[in-house]
Amino acid sequence: MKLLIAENLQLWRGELHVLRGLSLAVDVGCCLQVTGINGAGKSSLLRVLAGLLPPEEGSVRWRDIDTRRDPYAFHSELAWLGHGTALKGDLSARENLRYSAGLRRELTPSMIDAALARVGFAHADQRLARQMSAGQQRRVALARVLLLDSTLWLLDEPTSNLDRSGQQMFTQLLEAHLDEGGLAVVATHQPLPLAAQRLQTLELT
Amino acid sequence: MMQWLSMGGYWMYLWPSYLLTLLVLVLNVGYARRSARLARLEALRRVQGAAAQQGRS
Amino acid sequence: MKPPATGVVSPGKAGWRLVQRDLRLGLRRPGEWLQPLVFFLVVTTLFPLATSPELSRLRDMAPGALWVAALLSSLLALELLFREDGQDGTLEQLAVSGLPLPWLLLAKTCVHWLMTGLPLVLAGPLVATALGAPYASIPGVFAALLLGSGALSLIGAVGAALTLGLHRGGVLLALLVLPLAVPVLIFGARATSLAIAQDPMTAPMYLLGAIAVLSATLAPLAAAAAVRISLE
Amino acid sequence: MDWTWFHRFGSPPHFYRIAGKLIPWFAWLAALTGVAGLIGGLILAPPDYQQGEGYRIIYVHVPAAVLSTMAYAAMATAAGVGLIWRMNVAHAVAASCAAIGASFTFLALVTGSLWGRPMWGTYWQWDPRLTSELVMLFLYLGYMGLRDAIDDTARADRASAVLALVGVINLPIIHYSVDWWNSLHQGHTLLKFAKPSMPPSMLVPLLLLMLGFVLYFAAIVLVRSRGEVLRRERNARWIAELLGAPS
Repeated sequence: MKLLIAENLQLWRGELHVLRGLSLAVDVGCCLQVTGINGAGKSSLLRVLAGLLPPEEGSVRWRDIDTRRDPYAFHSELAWLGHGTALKGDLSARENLRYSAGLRRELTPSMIDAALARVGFAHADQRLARQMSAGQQRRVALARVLLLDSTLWLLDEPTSNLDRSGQQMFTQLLEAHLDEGGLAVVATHQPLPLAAQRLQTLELT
Repeated sequence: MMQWLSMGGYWMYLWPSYLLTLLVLVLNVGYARRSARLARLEALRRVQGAAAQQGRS
Repeated sequence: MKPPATGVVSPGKAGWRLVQRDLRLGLRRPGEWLQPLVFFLVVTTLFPLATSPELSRLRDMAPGALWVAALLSSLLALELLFREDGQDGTLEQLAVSGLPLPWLLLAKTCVHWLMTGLPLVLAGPLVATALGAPYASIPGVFAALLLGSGALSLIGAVGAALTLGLHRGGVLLALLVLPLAVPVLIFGARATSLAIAQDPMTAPMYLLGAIAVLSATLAPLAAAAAVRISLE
Repeated sequence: MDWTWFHRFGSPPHFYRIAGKLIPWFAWLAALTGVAGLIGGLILAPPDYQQGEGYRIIYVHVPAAVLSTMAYAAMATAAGVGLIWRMNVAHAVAASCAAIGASFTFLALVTGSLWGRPMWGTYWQWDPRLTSELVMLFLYLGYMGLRDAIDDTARADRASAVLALVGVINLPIIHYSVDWWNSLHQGHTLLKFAKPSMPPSMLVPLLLLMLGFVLYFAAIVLVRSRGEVLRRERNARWIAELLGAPS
């Protein structure tokens, strides 16, 4: 079942025609990997799908409803991770998760600890976010994606700043998400070692 | 005529107002036409650029 | 297919959590939100220095000095409202959270007012007495600043959202917000001068209250639209 | 109700064509009414029994002041239409209004103070109308400043549209508050610009000039909007046909 469908997306950034009539459809349990050179419009496409950037033409449909007609229903099933990690430097990892994912779901401390453990972040770590390395911040941001327990993941360069073990960890998280029947659109250059039937690719030029 | 021009002694307030009004009216016309012309040139360049690009590919 | 997420939080509760988060962040960085207060005190100190130390003359100027200083100080504080959240991606997360964005921004603006507006409201009456206002005028000055500073924060939120991420944001923000703040300034200063003169101040207070209510209903909607546009 | 005219007007090629046809009509009508109004105001109308010949400044001041408010209202309406229906043509119109409105606000301010010099004995008086006009000039400058600060046209259109709408809600409040403020502090008698009991020989030229200014505004806005529409147009085919470029 195709839950996420985009049709005939047209987008200009300034004088640049970034998306030229792009269409895509993502199946349940599938991951769409978006690749392309820098400036090909990977981020723009993800922002259009998330509803952050209105396309000039075309539509994005979630469960066969235009996302612009009912953005709240769509967004309540969406976990978004953009370039910014949206972590507050003056809060610890757990506080950050409690006040970001916790805006949308009731979280218990054990749920937060479990998510931090899954992204390989020592849960005894009490450091503030600004004292963490960029890779550790990414891990905490991924923990937020897990905690939101959303059907659709839209991730823009989720593995930037992650070391090799971090990239393996991300693949495992993604597989588990797809196993549960989730969907994902991921913009990344890193090859995703997923089974062929659950990996679609889209190369932007 | 001179009597009309002097406007009962108010000429030094009246005529500058009318002059300035004329200036604003004329300048607005000038700027509007200029900006429309520039936009046309810009559009022309863009159209030709797109045509050239299509010709190459 | 994946079952829907459990334990969904209501918008009201989400707003409350956002308030808690911003309060906690503010308390960890007191320097940031104390600066507008210090600015307010410095500016109001400059007025006697620039004119005369005679209390009778200062008393006439006190409402104007108080409100112009409060307006400038709240303008200065607006930089803190959305800038960091815009840069680190927090606003993006709020915009796609499936929660009503105007409501979340109203929550953020309320915290912003608590941290930067409320100190002015508390310090304002003291400054007024230093400028020659009688002690009996303290409640009146306090009430006028209470309503006025709330309205200023709300109106300012729209300007801050519009200039989010712009290079020349600071000066532009002043140019956008100050003309819109004219009614608040007029009614606020009038209420204050009536309070200082010990006259009934109902008329300007009603008008100030009307502006505050109107801003509280419309400003979050405009700010949410502006934030979405700024995130594009 | 049939809304096709609305959607057709929203299509850039149609707008471009229709505007091109309307401009000469507006321009000539503006010139006609303007000249007629000037003759009536400067020659035929009798001097005022109180202000003598000096009152004749109202024939430029009042139309300029009316236009300054009207241009803001037009800008905000166009901006609202553009924001709600995502119509680029409306954004183009809104973008064209600002500079023209600002110039007429400035004109109203200067002619107002030139008129004030003989009447009040000073160029600047904190008269409620002049003060409101001044605040409005700041609103225009803020709008233009915001537009200028944003590089991307589409984003500039939408952001400035929000500002225009916020401004248009605020405008009556600002007017009211300034009037209120002035009535508290007014020691001297105020001279009213346009008396309600004007004789027709004075009033008709004023109305003619107001009409002329509005028609002039319409013509200029359309000239500018045609350019702005081209700037916003992505689909190059009709531009290519229009401009006769090889495509």
